[in-house]
Amino acid sequence: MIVEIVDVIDPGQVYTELSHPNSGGSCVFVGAVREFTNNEEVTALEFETYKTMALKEMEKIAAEATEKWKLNKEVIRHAVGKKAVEEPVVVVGASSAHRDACFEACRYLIDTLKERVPIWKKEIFKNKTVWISAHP
Amino acid sequence: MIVEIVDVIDPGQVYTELSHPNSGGSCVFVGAVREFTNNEEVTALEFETYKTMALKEMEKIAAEATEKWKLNKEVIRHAVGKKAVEEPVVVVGASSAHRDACFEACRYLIDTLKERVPIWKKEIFKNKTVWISAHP
Amino acid sequence: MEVLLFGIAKDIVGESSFRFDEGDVVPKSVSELKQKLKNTFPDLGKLSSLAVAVNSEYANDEKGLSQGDEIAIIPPVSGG
Amino acid sequence: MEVLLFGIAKDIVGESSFRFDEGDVVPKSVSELKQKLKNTFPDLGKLSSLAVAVNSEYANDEKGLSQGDEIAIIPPVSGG
Repeated sequence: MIVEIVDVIDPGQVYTELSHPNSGGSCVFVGAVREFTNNEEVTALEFETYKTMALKEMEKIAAEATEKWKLNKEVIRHAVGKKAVEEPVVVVGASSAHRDACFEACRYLIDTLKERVPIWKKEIFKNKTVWISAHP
Repeated sequence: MIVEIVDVIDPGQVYTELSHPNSGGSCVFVGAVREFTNNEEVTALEFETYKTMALKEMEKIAAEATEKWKLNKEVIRHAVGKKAVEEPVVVVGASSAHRDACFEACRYLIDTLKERVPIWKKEIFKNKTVWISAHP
Repeated sequence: MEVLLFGIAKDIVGESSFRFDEGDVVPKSVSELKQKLKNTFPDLGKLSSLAVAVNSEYANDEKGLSQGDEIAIIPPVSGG
Repeated sequence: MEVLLFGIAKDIVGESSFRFDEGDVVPKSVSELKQKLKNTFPDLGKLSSLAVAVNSEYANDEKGLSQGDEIAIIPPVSGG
Protein backbone atom coordinates (compact mmCIF):
# COMPACT_ATOMS: atom_id res chain seq x y z
CA MET A 1 0.00 0.00 0.00
CA ILE A 2 1.51 3.34 -1.09
CA VAL A 3 0.18 6.52 0.50
CA GLU A 4 2.04 9.74 -0.30
CA ILE A 5 1.86 13.50 -0.56
CA VAL A 6 4.34 14.78 -3.13
CA ASP A 7 5.27 17.92 -5.03
CA VAL A 8 5.05 16.39 -8.50
CA ILE A 9 3.07 13.35 -9.64
CA ASP A 10 4.27 11.00 -12.37
CA PRO A 11 1.16 9.01 -13.34
CA GLY A 12 3.28 6.68 -15.47
CA GLN A 13 4.85 4.99 -12.46
CA VAL A 14 1.58 3.83 -10.90
CA TYR A 15 1.08 0.78 -13.15
CA THR A 16 4.37 -0.71 -12.01
CA GLU A 17 3.40 -0.01 -8.40
CA LEU A 18 0.08 -1.86 -8.83
CA SER A 19 1.54 -4.85 -10.66
CA HIS A 20 1.26 -8.16 -8.80
CA PRO A 21 1.42 -11.81 -9.95
CA ASN A 22 -2.13 -12.40 -8.72
CA SER A 23 -3.60 -9.20 -10.23
CA GLY A 24 -5.53 -9.74 -13.45
CA GLY A 25 -6.56 -6.07 -13.46
CA SER A 26 -5.54 -2.62 -12.24
CA CYS A 27 -7.81 0.41 -12.23
CA VAL A 28 -6.33 3.88 -11.96
CA PHE A 29 -7.89 7.31 -11.65
CA VAL A 30 -5.83 10.42 -12.38
CA GLY A 31 -7.23 13.84 -11.52
CA ALA A 32 -5.80 16.84 -13.36
CA VAL A 33 -6.31 20.59 -13.63
CA ARG A 34 -9.11 21.61 -16.00
CA GLU A 35 -8.88 24.78 -18.03
CA PHE A 36 -12.41 26.01 -17.38
CA THR A 37 -14.73 26.10 -14.37
CA ASN A 38 -18.21 27.45 -15.09
CA ASN A 39 -16.83 28.99 -18.27
CA GLU A 40 -14.17 30.94 -16.41
CA GLU A 41 -10.58 30.34 -17.44
CA VAL A 42 -8.45 28.85 -14.67
CA THR A 43 -4.78 29.87 -14.60
CA ALA A 44 -3.73 27.31 -12.00
CA LEU A 45 -4.85 25.39 -8.94
CA GLU A 46 -3.02 25.63 -5.65
CA PHE A 47 -3.21 22.81 -3.12
CA GLU A 48 -2.35 22.94 0.52
CA THR A 49 -2.64 20.20 3.11
CA TYR A 50 -2.47 19.35 6.79
CA LYS A 51 0.07 16.69 5.99
CA THR A 52 0.19 14.54 9.18
CA MET A 53 -3.58 14.24 9.22
CA ALA A 54 -3.93 13.85 5.44
CA LEU A 55 -1.56 10.87 5.42
CA LYS A 56 -3.44 9.30 8.35
CA GLU A 57 -6.78 9.71 6.56
CA MET A 58 -5.37 8.35 3.30
CA GLU A 59 -4.07 5.29 5.17
CA LYS A 60 -7.48 4.77 6.78
CA ILE A 61 -9.19 4.99 3.41
CA ALA A 62 -6.77 2.49 1.87
CA ALA A 63 -7.36 0.13 4.81
CA GLU A 64 -11.14 0.48 4.43
CA ALA A 65 -10.87 -0.49 0.76
CA THR A 66 -8.77 -3.53 1.70
CA GLU A 67 -11.55 -4.60 4.06
CA LYS A 68 -14.28 -4.10 1.49
CA TRP A 69 -12.56 -5.71 -1.50
CA LYS A 70 -9.90 -8.35 -2.10
CA LEU A 71 -7.03 -6.16 -3.33
CA ASN A 72 -3.38 -6.97 -3.97
CA LYS A 73 -2.02 -3.42 -4.22
CA GLU A 74 -3.22 0.13 -3.62
CA VAL A 75 -1.84 3.58 -4.36
CA ILE A 76 -3.10 6.95 -3.10
CA ARG A 77 -0.88 9.89 -4.03
CA HIS A 78 -1.76 13.58 -3.90
CA ALA A 79 0.24 16.57 -5.03
CA VAL A 80 0.56 19.91 -3.26
CA GLY A 81 1.60 23.34 -4.50
CA LYS A 82 0.67 25.21 -7.65
CA LYS A 83 -0.44 23.13 -10.64
CA ALA A 84 -1.00 24.32 -14.22
CA VAL A 85 -3.73 23.14 -16.61
CA GLU A 86 -3.39 19.41 -17.52
CA GLU A 87 -0.97 18.76 -14.66
CA PRO A 88 -1.91 15.71 -12.53
CA VAL A 89 -2.93 16.48 -8.96
CA VAL A 90 -4.04 13.11 -7.65
CA VAL A 91 -3.57 9.45 -8.57
CA VAL A 92 -5.41 6.57 -6.93
CA GLY A 93 -5.44 2.94 -8.01
CA ALA A 94 -5.95 -0.64 -6.96
CA SER A 95 -5.18 -4.05 -8.41
CA SER A 96 -7.03 -7.31 -7.87
CA ALA A 97 -7.54 -10.78 -9.32
CA HIS A 98 -10.75 -9.75 -11.14
CA ARG A 99 -11.81 -6.38 -12.46
CA ASP A 100 -14.95 -5.72 -10.38
CA ALA A 101 -12.92 -5.28 -7.21
CA CYS A 102 -10.32 -2.89 -8.64
CA PHE A 103 -12.92 -0.71 -10.39
CA GLU A 104 -15.07 -0.40 -7.26
CA ALA A 105 -12.09 0.14 -4.98
CA CYS A 106 -10.59 2.81 -7.26
CA ARG A 107 -13.88 4.70 -7.26
CA TYR A 108 -14.11 4.40 -3.47
CA LEU A 109 -10.57 5.71 -3.03
CA ILE A 110 -11.13 8.90 -5.01
CA ASP A 111 -14.67 9.57 -3.71
CA THR A 112 -13.64 9.13 -0.08
CA LEU A 113 -10.42 11.09 -0.51
CA LYS A 114 -12.48 14.03 -1.79
CA GLU A 115 -14.83 13.80 1.19
CA ARG A 116 -12.39 13.39 4.04
CA VAL A 117 -8.72 14.08 3.35
CA PRO A 118 -7.64 17.52 4.64
CA ILE A 119 -6.42 19.01 1.37
CA TRP A 120 -7.65 22.38 0.15
CA LYS A 121 -7.74 23.66 -3.39
CA LYS A 122 -7.73 27.27 -4.47
CA GLU A 123 -8.69 28.14 -8.03
CA ILE A 124 -6.57 30.92 -9.44
CA PHE A 125 -8.31 32.99 -12.10
CA LYS A 126 -6.93 36.05 -13.87
CA ASN A 127 -8.42 38.51 -11.39
CA LYS A 128 -9.31 36.49 -8.30
CA THR A 129 -8.69 33.34 -6.28
CA VAL A 130 -11.41 31.12 -4.81
CA TRP A 131 -11.19 28.37 -2.16
CA ILE A 132 -13.24 25.50 -3.61
CA SER A 133 -16.33 24.25 -1.74
CA ALA A 134 -15.77 26.73 1.08
CA HIS A 135 -19.21 28.31 0.81
CA PRO A 136 -22.67 26.77 0.44
CA MET B 1 -9.27 8.24 -30.09
CA ILE B 2 -6.47 5.67 -30.14
CA VAL B 3 -7.31 2.09 -31.16
CA GLU B 4 -4.40 -0.29 -31.60
CA ILE B 5 -3.21 -3.88 -31.58
CA VAL B 6 0.43 -4.09 -30.62
CA ASP B 7 3.11 -6.61 -29.65
CA VAL B 8 4.09 -4.94 -26.38
CA ILE B 9 2.03 -2.59 -24.19
CA ASP B 10 3.58 0.24 -22.18
CA PRO B 11 0.86 1.22 -19.69
CA GLY B 12 2.89 4.27 -18.65
CA GLN B 13 2.21 6.10 -21.90
CA VAL B 14 -1.58 6.00 -21.65
CA TYR B 15 -1.90 8.86 -19.18
CA THR B 16 -0.24 11.30 -21.60
CA GLU B 17 -2.52 10.02 -24.35
CA LEU B 18 -5.62 10.76 -22.26
CA SER B 19 -4.49 14.18 -21.07
CA HIS B 20 -6.65 17.08 -22.30
CA PRO B 21 -7.12 20.67 -21.05
CA ASN B 22 -10.80 20.01 -20.40
CA SER B 23 -10.29 16.66 -18.65
CA GLY B 24 -10.51 16.82 -14.86
CA GLY B 25 -10.19 13.03 -14.68
CA SER B 26 -8.85 10.00 -16.52
CA CYS B 27 -9.77 6.41 -15.70
CA VAL B 28 -7.58 3.58 -16.96
CA PHE B 29 -7.90 -0.19 -16.73
CA VAL B 30 -4.88 -2.42 -17.33
CA GLY B 31 -5.36 -6.16 -17.71
CA ALA B 32 -2.37 -8.38 -16.99
CA VAL B 33 -1.48 -12.07 -16.83
CA ARG B 34 -2.31 -13.74 -13.50
CA GLU B 35 -0.16 -16.49 -12.11
CA PHE B 36 -2.98 -18.83 -11.08
CA THR B 37 -6.29 -19.89 -12.63
CA ASN B 38 -8.38 -22.19 -10.44
CA ASN B 39 -5.25 -22.96 -8.43
CA GLU B 40 -3.33 -24.12 -11.49
CA GLU B 41 -0.08 -22.32 -12.24
CA VAL B 42 -0.12 -20.47 -15.57
CA THR B 43 3.18 -20.28 -17.46
CA ALA B 44 2.00 -17.75 -20.02
CA LEU B 45 -0.98 -16.52 -22.02
CA GLU B 46 -0.96 -16.46 -25.78
CA PHE B 47 -3.21 -14.06 -27.67
CA GLU B 48 -4.19 -14.22 -31.30
CA THR B 49 -6.54 -11.94 -33.20
CA TYR B 50 -8.40 -11.39 -36.43
CA LYS B 51 -6.79 -8.00 -36.74
CA THR B 52 -8.88 -6.22 -39.41
CA MET B 53 -12.08 -7.11 -37.63
CA ALA B 54 -10.71 -6.54 -34.11
CA LEU B 55 -9.70 -2.98 -34.99
CA LYS B 56 -13.12 -2.33 -36.54
CA GLU B 57 -14.90 -3.62 -33.40
CA MET B 58 -12.61 -1.62 -31.12
CA GLU B 59 -13.40 1.53 -33.13
CA LYS B 60 -17.13 0.82 -32.88
CA ILE B 61 -16.86 0.34 -29.11
CA ALA B 62 -14.93 3.60 -28.71
CA ALA B 63 -17.56 5.39 -30.82
CA GLU B 64 -20.38 3.91 -28.72
CA ALA B 65 -18.71 5.21 -25.55
CA THR B 66 -18.40 8.66 -27.13
CA GLU B 67 -22.14 8.61 -27.80
CA LYS B 68 -23.02 7.50 -24.28
CA TRP B 69 -20.67 9.80 -22.33
CA LYS B 70 -19.03 13.18 -22.86
CA LEU B 71 -15.41 12.12 -23.33
CA ASN B 72 -12.37 14.09 -24.43
CA LYS B 73 -10.01 11.19 -25.17
CA GLU B 74 -10.17 7.40 -25.39
CA VAL B 75 -7.59 4.64 -25.71
CA ILE B 76 -8.17 0.95 -26.47
CA ARG B 77 -4.96 -1.04 -26.95
CA HIS B 78 -4.59 -4.82 -26.94
CA ALA B 79 -1.45 -6.92 -27.15
CA VAL B 80 -0.97 -10.13 -29.13
CA GLY B 81 1.56 -12.92 -28.82
CA LYS B 82 2.87 -14.73 -25.76
CA LYS B 83 2.74 -12.86 -22.43
CA ALA B 84 4.34 -13.85 -19.14
CA VAL B 85 2.86 -13.40 -15.66
CA GLU B 86 2.40 -9.69 -14.72
CA GLU B 87 2.82 -8.55 -18.33
CA PRO B 88 0.07 -6.14 -19.47
CA VAL B 89 -2.22 -7.51 -22.20
CA VAL B 90 -4.82 -4.78 -22.55
CA VAL B 91 -5.16 -1.09 -21.67
CA VAL B 92 -8.36 0.91 -21.98
CA GLY B 93 -9.01 4.40 -20.74
CA ALA B 94 -11.06 7.56 -21.12
CA SER B 95 -10.82 11.13 -19.93
CA SER B 96 -13.63 13.58 -19.25
CA ALA B 97 -14.46 16.83 -17.45
CA HIS B 98 -15.90 14.99 -14.42
CA ARG B 99 -15.10 11.56 -13.02
CA ASP B 100 -18.45 9.79 -13.42
CA ALA B 101 -18.13 9.76 -17.20
CA CYS B 102 -14.57 8.43 -17.38
CA PHE B 103 -15.19 5.69 -14.79
CA GLU B 104 -18.34 4.46 -16.52
CA ALA B 105 -16.80 4.70 -19.99
CA CYS B 106 -13.65 2.85 -18.92
CA ARG B 107 -15.74 0.01 -17.52
CA TYR B 108 -17.83 -0.09 -20.70
CA LEU B 109 -14.72 -0.24 -22.89
CA ILE B 110 -13.22 -3.27 -21.15
CA ASP B 111 -16.54 -5.12 -20.65
CA THR B 112 -17.55 -4.69 -24.27
CA LEU B 113 -14.10 -5.50 -25.59
CA LYS B 114 -14.24 -8.81 -23.74
CA GLU B 115 -17.66 -9.58 -25.22
CA ARG B 116 -17.15 -8.65 -28.83
CA VAL B 117 -13.60 -8.10 -30.03
CA PRO B 118 -12.22 -11.13 -31.94
CA ILE B 119 -9.20 -11.86 -29.79
CA TRP B 120 -8.55 -15.33 -28.42
CA LYS B 121 -6.54 -16.27 -25.37
CA LYS B 122 -4.88 -19.58 -24.71
CA GLU B 123 -3.70 -20.43 -21.20
CA ILE B 124 -0.40 -22.26 -21.20
CA PHE B 125 0.09 -24.53 -18.19
CA LYS B 126 3.03 -26.84 -17.57
CA ASN B 127 1.41 -29.85 -19.23
CA LYS B 128 -1.43 -28.49 -21.34
CA THR B 129 -2.87 -25.49 -23.18
CA VAL B 130 -6.51 -24.36 -22.97
CA TRP B 131 -8.46 -21.92 -25.16
CA ILE B 132 -10.36 -19.75 -22.70
CA SER B 133 -14.20 -19.70 -22.78
CA ALA B 134 -14.29 -22.10 -25.70
CA HIS B 135 -16.48 -24.66 -23.97
CA PRO B 136 -19.66 -24.26 -21.89
CA MET C 1 -14.64 -18.02 -51.21
CA GLU C 2 -12.00 -17.93 -48.50
CA VAL C 3 -12.84 -18.89 -44.92
CA LEU C 4 -10.47 -17.82 -42.11
CA LEU C 5 -10.24 -19.81 -38.90
CA PHE C 6 -9.12 -18.59 -35.48
CA GLY C 7 -8.48 -19.83 -31.96
CA ILE C 8 -9.91 -23.23 -31.14
CA ALA C 9 -11.75 -23.37 -34.51
CA LYS C 10 -8.37 -23.35 -36.22
CA ASP C 11 -7.16 -26.19 -33.99
CA ILE C 12 -10.32 -28.26 -34.63
CA VAL C 13 -10.15 -27.87 -38.41
CA GLY C 14 -6.37 -28.13 -38.44
CA GLU C 15 -5.93 -25.20 -40.86
CA SER C 16 -5.91 -21.42 -40.52
CA SER C 17 -8.06 -21.08 -43.66
CA PHE C 18 -9.70 -23.03 -46.44
CA ARG C 19 -11.46 -22.26 -49.74
CA PHE C 20 -14.70 -23.21 -51.44
CA ASP C 21 -13.65 -23.39 -55.07
CA GLU C 22 -15.59 -23.34 -58.32
CA GLY C 23 -16.37 -27.06 -58.28
CA ASP C 24 -17.50 -27.09 -54.60
CA VAL C 25 -21.04 -26.71 -53.30
CA VAL C 26 -20.68 -23.18 -51.93
CA PRO C 27 -22.91 -22.32 -48.92
CA LYS C 28 -25.35 -19.53 -49.77
CA SER C 29 -25.85 -18.16 -46.24
CA VAL C 30 -24.18 -17.97 -42.86
CA SER C 31 -26.48 -20.66 -41.46
CA GLU C 32 -25.68 -23.01 -44.37
CA LEU C 33 -21.97 -22.47 -43.81
CA LYS C 34 -22.29 -23.14 -40.06
CA GLN C 35 -24.30 -26.31 -40.68
CA LYS C 36 -21.80 -27.56 -43.22
CA LEU C 37 -18.88 -26.93 -40.86
CA LYS C 38 -20.60 -28.57 -37.87
CA ASN C 39 -21.40 -31.63 -40.02
CA THR C 40 -17.79 -31.98 -41.14
CA PHE C 41 -16.24 -31.04 -37.77
CA PRO C 42 -18.63 -32.09 -34.97
CA ASP C 43 -16.34 -30.52 -32.35
CA LEU C 44 -17.28 -27.07 -33.67
CA GLY C 45 -20.84 -27.80 -32.53
CA LYS C 46 -19.60 -28.38 -28.98
CA LEU C 47 -18.26 -24.80 -28.51
CA SER C 48 -20.10 -22.34 -26.24
CA SER C 49 -20.83 -20.24 -29.33
CA LEU C 50 -19.88 -20.05 -32.98
CA ALA C 51 -20.19 -16.76 -34.85
CA VAL C 52 -19.41 -15.88 -38.45
CA ALA C 53 -18.00 -12.63 -39.75
CA VAL C 54 -18.49 -11.50 -43.33
CA ASN C 55 -16.01 -8.89 -44.52
CA SER C 56 -14.88 -8.38 -40.94
CA GLU C 57 -18.32 -7.65 -39.46
CA TYR C 58 -20.45 -10.01 -37.35
CA ALA C 59 -23.14 -11.51 -39.60
CA ASN C 60 -26.46 -13.09 -38.57
CA ASP C 61 -27.61 -16.50 -39.81
CA GLU C 62 -29.72 -15.06 -42.67
CA LYS C 63 -26.81 -13.13 -44.18
CA GLY C 64 -26.15 -14.27 -47.79
CA LEU C 65 -22.61 -15.13 -48.90
CA SER C 66 -20.96 -14.15 -52.18
CA GLN C 67 -17.88 -15.57 -53.83
CA GLY C 68 -15.73 -12.49 -53.17
CA ASP C 69 -16.53 -12.26 -49.41
CA GLU C 70 -13.91 -12.71 -46.72
CA ILE C 71 -15.51 -15.09 -44.26
CA ALA C 72 -14.22 -15.78 -40.76
CA ILE C 73 -15.23 -18.37 -38.17
CA ILE C 74 -15.36 -16.73 -34.75
CA PRO C 75 -15.25 -19.13 -31.77
CA PRO C 76 -15.96 -17.66 -28.28
CA VAL C 77 -13.79 -14.55 -27.92
CA SER C 78 -11.63 -14.14 -24.82
CA GLY C 79 -9.62 -10.95 -25.15
CA GLY C 80 -8.76 -8.66 -22.28
CA MET D 1 -2.67 24.88 23.27
CA GLU D 2 -1.78 25.41 19.61
CA VAL D 3 -4.46 25.75 16.96
CA LEU D 4 -3.50 25.24 13.28
CA LEU D 5 -5.47 26.92 10.51
CA PHE D 6 -5.77 25.85 6.89
CA GLY D 7 -7.31 26.95 3.61
CA ILE D 8 -9.95 29.63 3.85
CA ALA D 9 -9.91 29.47 7.69
CA LYS D 10 -6.31 30.66 7.58
CA ASP D 11 -7.29 33.54 5.28
CA ILE D 12 -10.22 34.57 7.52
CA VAL D 13 -8.16 34.57 10.73
CA GLY D 14 -5.12 36.00 8.98
CA GLU D 15 -2.69 33.55 10.65
CA SER D 16 -1.64 29.96 10.02
CA SER D 17 -1.80 29.21 13.78
CA PHE D 18 -2.48 30.79 17.16
CA ARG D 19 -2.10 29.76 20.83
CA PHE D 20 -4.28 29.76 23.90
CA ASP D 21 -1.78 30.56 26.62
CA GLU D 22 -1.84 30.15 30.40
CA GLY D 23 -3.64 33.44 31.03
CA ASP D 24 -6.33 32.81 28.34
CA VAL D 25 -9.73 31.20 28.85
CA VAL D 26 -8.94 27.89 27.18
CA PRO D 27 -11.93 26.12 25.51
CA LYS D 28 -12.67 22.78 27.22
CA SER D 29 -14.29 21.05 24.23
CA VAL D 30 -14.45 21.12 20.45
CA SER D 31 -17.86 22.82 20.56
CA GLU D 32 -16.58 25.53 22.91
CA LEU D 33 -13.62 26.14 20.60
CA LYS D 34 -15.85 26.38 17.53
CA GLN D 35 -18.22 28.79 19.28
CA LYS D 36 -15.35 30.96 20.45
CA LEU D 37 -13.87 31.11 16.94
CA LYS D 38 -17.20 31.88 15.28
CA ASN D 39 -17.81 34.70 17.79
CA THR D 40 -14.41 36.24 17.09
CA PHE D 41 -14.44 35.56 13.33
CA PRO D 42 -18.06 35.59 12.11
CA ASP D 43 -16.93 34.62 8.56
CA LEU D 44 -16.00 31.16 9.90
CA GLY D 45 -19.71 30.65 10.64
CA LYS D 46 -20.55 31.28 6.98
CA LEU D 47 -18.56 28.29 5.65
CA SER D 48 -20.37 25.19 4.32
CA SER D 49 -18.84 23.23 7.19
CA LEU D 50 -16.27 23.63 9.93
CA ALA D 51 -14.58 20.59 11.44
CA VAL D 52 -11.97 20.30 14.15
CA ALA D 53 -9.16 17.76 14.35
CA VAL D 54 -7.51 16.83 17.62
CA ASN D 55 -4.07 15.24 17.29
CA SER D 56 -4.70 14.82 13.54
CA GLU D 57 -8.00 12.92 13.84
CA TYR D 58 -11.48 14.30 13.18
CA ALA D 59 -13.11 15.05 16.56
CA ASN D 60 -16.81 15.44 17.36
CA ASP D 61 -18.27 18.39 19.27
CA GLU D 62 -18.18 16.59 22.64
CA LYS D 63 -14.45 15.83 22.46
CA GLY D 64 -12.56 17.40 25.38
CA LEU D 65 -9.40 19.43 24.76
CA SER D 66 -6.17 19.29 26.77
CA GLN D 67 -3.31 21.77 26.90
CA GLY D 68 -0.89 19.47 25.03
CA ASP D 69 -3.23 18.68 22.10
CA GLU D 70 -2.51 19.71 18.52
CA ILE D 71 -5.77 21.24 17.33
CA ALA D 72 -6.58 22.02 13.70
CA ILE D 73 -9.45 23.93 12.13
CA ILE D 74 -10.65 22.08 9.05
CA PRO D 75 -12.74 24.12 6.60
CA PRO D 76 -14.53 22.22 3.77
CA VAL D 77 -11.94 19.94 2.14
CA SER D 78 -11.51 19.99 -1.64
CA GLY D 79 -8.68 17.65 -2.58
CA GLY D 80 -8.61 15.51 -5.70
